Amino acid sequence: MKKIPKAEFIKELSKWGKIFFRTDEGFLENNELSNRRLSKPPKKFVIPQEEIYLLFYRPEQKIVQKEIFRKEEKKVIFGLYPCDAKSIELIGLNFLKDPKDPYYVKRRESLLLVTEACTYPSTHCFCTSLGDSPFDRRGDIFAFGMKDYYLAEPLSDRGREAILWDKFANATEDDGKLLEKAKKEIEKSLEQFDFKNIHKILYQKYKDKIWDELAFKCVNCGACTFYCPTCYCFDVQDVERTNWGYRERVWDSCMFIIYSLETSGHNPRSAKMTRLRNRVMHKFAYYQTSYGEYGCVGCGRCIDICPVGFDIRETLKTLKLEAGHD
Amino acid sequence: MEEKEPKILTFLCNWCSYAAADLTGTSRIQYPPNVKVIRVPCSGRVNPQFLVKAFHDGVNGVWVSGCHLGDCHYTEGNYYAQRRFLIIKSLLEYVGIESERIHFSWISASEGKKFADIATKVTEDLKKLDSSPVVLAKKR
Amino acid sequence: MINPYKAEVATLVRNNFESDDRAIKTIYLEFENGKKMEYIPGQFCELSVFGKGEAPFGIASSPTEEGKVLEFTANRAGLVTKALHETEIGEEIGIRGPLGNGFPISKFTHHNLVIIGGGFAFTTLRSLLVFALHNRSDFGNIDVIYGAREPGLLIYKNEFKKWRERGDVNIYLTVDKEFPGWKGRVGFVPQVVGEIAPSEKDAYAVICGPPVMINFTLPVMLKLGFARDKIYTSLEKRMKCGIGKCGRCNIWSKYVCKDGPVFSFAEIEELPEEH
Amino acid sequence: MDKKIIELLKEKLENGEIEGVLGFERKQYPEKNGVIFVNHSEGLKRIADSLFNTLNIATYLGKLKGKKVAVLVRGCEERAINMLSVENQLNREELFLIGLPCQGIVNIRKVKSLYKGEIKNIEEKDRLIMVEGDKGKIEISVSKVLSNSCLDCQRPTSPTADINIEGDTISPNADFLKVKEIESLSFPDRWEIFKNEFELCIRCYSCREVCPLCYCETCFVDSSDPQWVEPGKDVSDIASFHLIRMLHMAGRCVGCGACEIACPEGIKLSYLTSKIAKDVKEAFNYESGLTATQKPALSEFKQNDKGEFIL
Amino acid sequence: IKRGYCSSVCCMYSTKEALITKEHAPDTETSIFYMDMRAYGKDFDKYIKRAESEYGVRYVRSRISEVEEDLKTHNLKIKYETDDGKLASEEFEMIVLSVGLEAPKSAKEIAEKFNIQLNSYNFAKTSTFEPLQTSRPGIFVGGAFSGPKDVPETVAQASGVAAEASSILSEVRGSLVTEKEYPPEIDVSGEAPRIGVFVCHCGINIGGVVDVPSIVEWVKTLPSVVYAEDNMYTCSQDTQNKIKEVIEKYKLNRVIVASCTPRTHEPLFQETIKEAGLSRYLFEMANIRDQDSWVHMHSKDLATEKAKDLVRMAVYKSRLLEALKEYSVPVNKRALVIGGGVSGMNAALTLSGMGYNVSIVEKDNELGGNFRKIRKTTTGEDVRNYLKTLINRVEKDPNIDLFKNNEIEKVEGYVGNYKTYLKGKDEPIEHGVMIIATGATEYIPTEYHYGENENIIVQHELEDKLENGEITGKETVVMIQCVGSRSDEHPWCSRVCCSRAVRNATELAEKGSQVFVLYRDIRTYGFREELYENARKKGVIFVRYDEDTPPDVSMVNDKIFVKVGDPILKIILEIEPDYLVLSNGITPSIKENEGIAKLYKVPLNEDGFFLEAHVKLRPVDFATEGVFLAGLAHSPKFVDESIAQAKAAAGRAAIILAKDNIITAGTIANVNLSKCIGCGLCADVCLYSAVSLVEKKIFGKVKKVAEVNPALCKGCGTCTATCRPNAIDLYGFSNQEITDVVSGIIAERRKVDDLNSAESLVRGF
Repeated sequence: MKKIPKAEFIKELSKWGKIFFRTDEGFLENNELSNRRLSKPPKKFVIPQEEIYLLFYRPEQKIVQKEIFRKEEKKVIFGLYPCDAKSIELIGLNFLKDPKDPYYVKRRESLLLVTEACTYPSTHCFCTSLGDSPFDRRGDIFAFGMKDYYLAEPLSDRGREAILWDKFANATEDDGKLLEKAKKEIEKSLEQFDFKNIHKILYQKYKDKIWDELAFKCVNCGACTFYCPTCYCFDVQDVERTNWGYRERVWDSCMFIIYSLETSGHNPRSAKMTRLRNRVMHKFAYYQTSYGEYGCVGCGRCIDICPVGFDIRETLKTLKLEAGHD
Repeated sequence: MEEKEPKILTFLCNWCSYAAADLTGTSRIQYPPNVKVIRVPCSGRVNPQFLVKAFHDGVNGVWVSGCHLGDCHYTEGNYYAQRRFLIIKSLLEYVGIESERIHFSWISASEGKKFADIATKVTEDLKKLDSSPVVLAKKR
Repeated sequence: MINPYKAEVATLVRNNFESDDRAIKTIYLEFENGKKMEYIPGQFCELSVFGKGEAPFGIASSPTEEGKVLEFTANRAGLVTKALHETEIGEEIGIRGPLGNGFPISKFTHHNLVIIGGGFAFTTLRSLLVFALHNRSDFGNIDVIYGAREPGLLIYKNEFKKWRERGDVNIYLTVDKEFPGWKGRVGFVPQVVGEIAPSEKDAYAVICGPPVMINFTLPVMLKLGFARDKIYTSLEKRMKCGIGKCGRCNIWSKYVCKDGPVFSFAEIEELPEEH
Repeated sequence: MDKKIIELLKEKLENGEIEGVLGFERKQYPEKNGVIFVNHSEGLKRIADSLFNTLNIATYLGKLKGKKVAVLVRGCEERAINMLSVENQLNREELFLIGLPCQGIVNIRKVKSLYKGEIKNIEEKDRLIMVEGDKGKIEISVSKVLSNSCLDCQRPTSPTADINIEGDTISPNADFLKVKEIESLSFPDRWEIFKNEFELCIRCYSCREVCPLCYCETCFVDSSDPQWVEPGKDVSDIASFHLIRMLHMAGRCVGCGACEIACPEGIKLSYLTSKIAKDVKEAFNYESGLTATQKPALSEFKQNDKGEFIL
Repeated sequence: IKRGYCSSVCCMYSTKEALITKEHAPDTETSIFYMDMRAYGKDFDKYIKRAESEYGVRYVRSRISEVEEDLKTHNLKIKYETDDGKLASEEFEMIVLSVGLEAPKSAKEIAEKFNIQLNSYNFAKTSTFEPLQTSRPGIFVGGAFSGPKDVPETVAQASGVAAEASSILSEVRGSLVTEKEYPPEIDVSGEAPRIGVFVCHCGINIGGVVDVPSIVEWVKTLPSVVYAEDNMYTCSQDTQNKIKEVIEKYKLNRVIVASCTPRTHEPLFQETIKEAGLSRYLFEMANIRDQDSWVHMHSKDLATEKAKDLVRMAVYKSRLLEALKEYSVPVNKRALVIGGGVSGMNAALTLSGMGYNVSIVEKDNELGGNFRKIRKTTTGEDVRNYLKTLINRVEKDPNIDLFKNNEIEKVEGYVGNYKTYLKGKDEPIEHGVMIIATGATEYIPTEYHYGENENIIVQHELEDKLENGEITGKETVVMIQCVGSRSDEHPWCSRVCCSRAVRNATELAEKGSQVFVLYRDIRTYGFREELYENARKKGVIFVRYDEDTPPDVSMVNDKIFVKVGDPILKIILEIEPDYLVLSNGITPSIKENEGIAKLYKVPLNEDGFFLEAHVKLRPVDFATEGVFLAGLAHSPKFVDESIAQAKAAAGRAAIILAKDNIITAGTIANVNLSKCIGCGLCADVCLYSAVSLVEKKIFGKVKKVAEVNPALCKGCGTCTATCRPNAIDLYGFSNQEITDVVSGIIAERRKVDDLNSAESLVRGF
């Protein structure tokens, strides 16, 4: 752990790439960190909402195809909270398994994630309930903001190579204590629900009638999925012009009826409840089964944004309670 | 490839306005070639969505013409059309599509002259906009 | 890095209607560079008509067939299938594949094979059947039970005739109802399976068809003594990427495109009813 | 909720006249208020009136098809129910409607723009709301944070409820000030406004899903034959979606404003919904949902309809 | 030859001409000089009012004495006597004479050849009760040959005559028909479109302006076009053969002709491709003559460019065309007639004569309707005798079932297959067509103290008195016309009252009574003008009054006093009549009509009479197929006109009954069941009741969805624009087809020259 004067840290990082700071309006270049969790997740840095990835041109009968890769300038994402840094890793679990998704890979390579310890959790945050912490070391570099300094340490090769760490003084023991103290305080301020084994309950409760009640509020809009930092589902569509066209992928949502609608008209998840259940199951059970991690970082954005007052914490709590009674 | 001449998507009902366009021809009345006619059975067939899509796709103007009220081959089609057209015209203008781009008319089968006059007006109105792009048009 | 989303281009060399209502058509594709695709029966490809979109189709040809032609049979239902049907010979089609797991051929080898199909879902079954016939000595008895609503909707009719003439495979064709000119069996597939009662001894079964048919055939098979892990099927789901990324084809934690589409009923029993 | 009403509902629940009651539940963070379906009399106390009940309760009736339900409704909600009845989506006979005196709904976004901190608690009292959080406590007059749609409300009371709870309501003015302001601008200036709004859209379709009258199974936006709206974030496509949706709402929209408040991006959908309300009002002297038989404005006509715009 | 008749059409004709003049040249001042404005037909008075108030046509009631030319200006000067007897003169630039109609020159020759009698004006002689029958059985007459008449009467008579002829020929119906045979239709579904394009020079009509050969070369580069050629005349017979050959040789499955207008030539080319085995719905046309070469003659380049646009649009649409299905629906060969009056009975007898079964539903327990109140026709025929015979014939007719004292409760079905349930009966009447002949009601006056004095009576009461010999010939009688007609509440002319009053006045005058007829316009059109002339000869005094100054009727001790201002004599007449006879009008039976209108989904006009499909050209049809109209339910009229209409309705109905099946058009609405949400808005806007909501099971769920009845759908597409999920669409003009044609318009703009420019478009945003 190094102790680096704020201005110098920024200056050093800017040598790696253009710096984008966490601001109230999102990650911008304007050098002012906001003091709250961003309303929008950072996933667009690895999976933009719209990605045109294939061009085709048909002069006559023969088709010419071309892959499109956008040139990605190097970006330092500065001030990412650990939960958001984790979300990019979680998305990576999907996109980096074989066959690798070259678009994720290229984008991720162009990013230097500088995580800042989260000292301003929002009312709906629940990362600790999932076994995470607002002070988790995630991303390429971890930083903890103090008055004039950052306590910082590299976490990945990219982080290690990004700046000349040796230039800077090591953090003192007191600094470390300060950090630990802050960590404990913040963690304590968060309500603890303990969802650590929720996947077992979910598999057990999958067919329970309780789901109808749990899903009653939900109208199956896609707001939660689009605001979720770990939702990565996409749709692939072609757009046709006179003698050319392109293929693109765009964010999709498992909440939409068309998401799983088959051409025949059959839809395995035609009932609204089944779509909500699949989303909850995917986050808290299937992801766990596939990767050993929950597909949720507890950022609470879905709770913030839900237009109908659906609260995932309540849902999981209810399920836990129900299972306890069984 | 950008063409200079504006293109005007024109819906004509089969029974009155399309016949009027034919009569304009038989009478050899001249008008600008910008109107591109789609024949439809009735102005009531014209879904206002077509207008949104057409502007999105890049046509410069839209003109829909049907039978005079009371003369509709299907009796009432143009009455419904009239309500729809009022709404779509008002809505598109409201978001910033110039009124010069959206026209509606009733032209009977005998009004060849009227057809030519309106075709001319519609084209000239559009040309007044001085090739400014349609705000709703997709750029790729 | 290989871009798994990029399609290769193949040329449509031949096509023919399979059903009398012309809603089912078989298309034959060949790579321009003469490449031969390596695949196993039961796998599928994402075919694309550029500008219309991509859709998954089970490979109907067998890797053992001569030439470099890939065969697909498509029912005209959506945008892409319509465009595929209306592709002229000589035109190009995008192809990504082979995708999915395919049938567990190694398990099947040296066993009897019961192939049960319904409607236009005989495509990958054709692949499997042709594969087995080309490696006839590697398999024991082969029973094929295939049915459709009416005679005009049975696909691969000419081939069935040839297969039957071979004498080393038992072909049972059936239609749902009596039909003028139809002299074969009449009855729904599950019922016919019950009548024929293929033996479970040393046998693997593969069932592909509409969900209703599968739902009614499975109990018949179980009653005949087939173990769930010796009955396979190929699941249909809405797919987009075909490589387990886009998310939509999941059943529980499995992705049909990547972990499937071939599953044994032992595996399916574990999964919920979302298929 | 009013005691007499609770008694009445209890009775109806117990004698089986109704199978349940649909209403809103008040939460600590009132923006999290949600709709609940109560099918036993103890649950009735959960139902509460609040300025933050921003959804249109009619949206939930689709989930209760075939059930005899009592519903607490405001004017716009009941008009939506009437509209759904006209469009064969529900059986009005199965519903027992209790008309609430509507004081409008609050747009939490407006509250947040007045209170910059992290909100921990909100209380409602009379025409004031008290906000408390890490930046202290403030009082805000409801009129300052009223939903835009309520500013253009034509009819706060429910026109055909089975019983009505007496009480003060917001005054219906329907002067469409914002619409008039936009109408007075030049075409490029108008587009500037809407372009900025549309560019915010992430196509989550919250507006559509919370709308009681957007009940199609396959939305036109998902159609490929033809593809009315192309995928992606291009403003032309987003605009097409919202404009066509408005066409579908014209003469049907009840002006509840649920879409605007639901929108996570805060798009001013009321600019559009108020516009179509104003147009049908001015051109056809029409208000949607006044009765359970009145057809949508675009599904009827009068011989003397306005047609000056036609050449 | 003396022309003592009114030509019946000139008043309205000149009004129409004046109105059209105003439309074309709004600054023109048009004046119509007239004596009586004979706007007696349905909605005619409204038309005149519109001409006057909306278009500013000036009406001058006058007698013209002289027209002379101003030698300097060459203007024409009209001298005339005004309404109030003054002489006036006015100058005009043009005078249009409203000349009357006369019998054709060849009338005598025709009459001699066919041995039929003519009347004194050389029109074919007919009678009131057999208005279509000449003096010789087997020879019928329709239209103006039996007297001047307006379009709707002519059209009705024509249909009626056809029905009469058909009755005689009913036994041999269909025996000479040979069906054209076509090769079996080639199924092209699921095939790539292979389009052939034929571009027509039309002599120099197109070729002189549009560069036709360059279009042919260019069109070959468009997707799916496999063949293109140009023709001097694509419509010529040898080109038709060529088209057929090319279809076969190139395996075309779509054909486009770029030439003139589809409105005239589409059927020809459709027939051609049908002969080549292709469905006629696989044809598309590009109108590059009427809407291109003829209207852009001076800009050949632009005309050629536009022709390309039009052809490309056709190609884009053509790719999506499908061989549409035409359905065959069997026809139930029974007719239902609602109303057992003269119209209803005549319609029923005519249908029965043609060999069809008929059911008559009459609400009273007696047949005859309004006619039971009448004793004589205006021309003096005995009504009761006729009615007795008529009723007798109906009651004895084995083909006719009578349901007296019955009302209709419920109707199901559509053309060819109706089920009508009568009140209190479970078994419906099944029928293929129906004729509405529900009649109308006599207006019961509320004005002029009617009902307060036993000597204030209406015309039919006067007729009773005449018949009973209560009239001695010493009475003074005042008749007031237009009672309950042409007023604000009843803005129509009841058509028959003038003639009836004139006839009754004549009879009174012949007895020696002093008769005053107070009128607004005397509308004794046609040969009834003779009655008017005769009445004046017999000393009946006609006094005109204006709408604003109606006669003033007062009573003092049971004595009646009538005051009326005569605009001609400019004096106020005061009369103390023994009888005041009100010429009361005819009003629709609104309640009954509204009921029937709802049951059969047919419209009423704003007055409450039934509204026919087209006032001129389809006078007895409704827009809804299989429902027809006759008699007073349509509008007030004379009995001969009612009879002609009844026979016309029967004739029109028989067209459907003669068919075993109804073949529906392919271009109709259709519903995508998985998209449909059952909101029913499509059904709400369908005038033809072709769309209804039904419950169906879709993917295991029962839901309400829209269903189109192909037999009823006319293909207007109004429903499609109400459908938010685009579940209901129109074959032949589908959403996809239309949006693709739009793509055709802007195709050139959405083209790129190479892959790089495509890439820059994509990367640019």
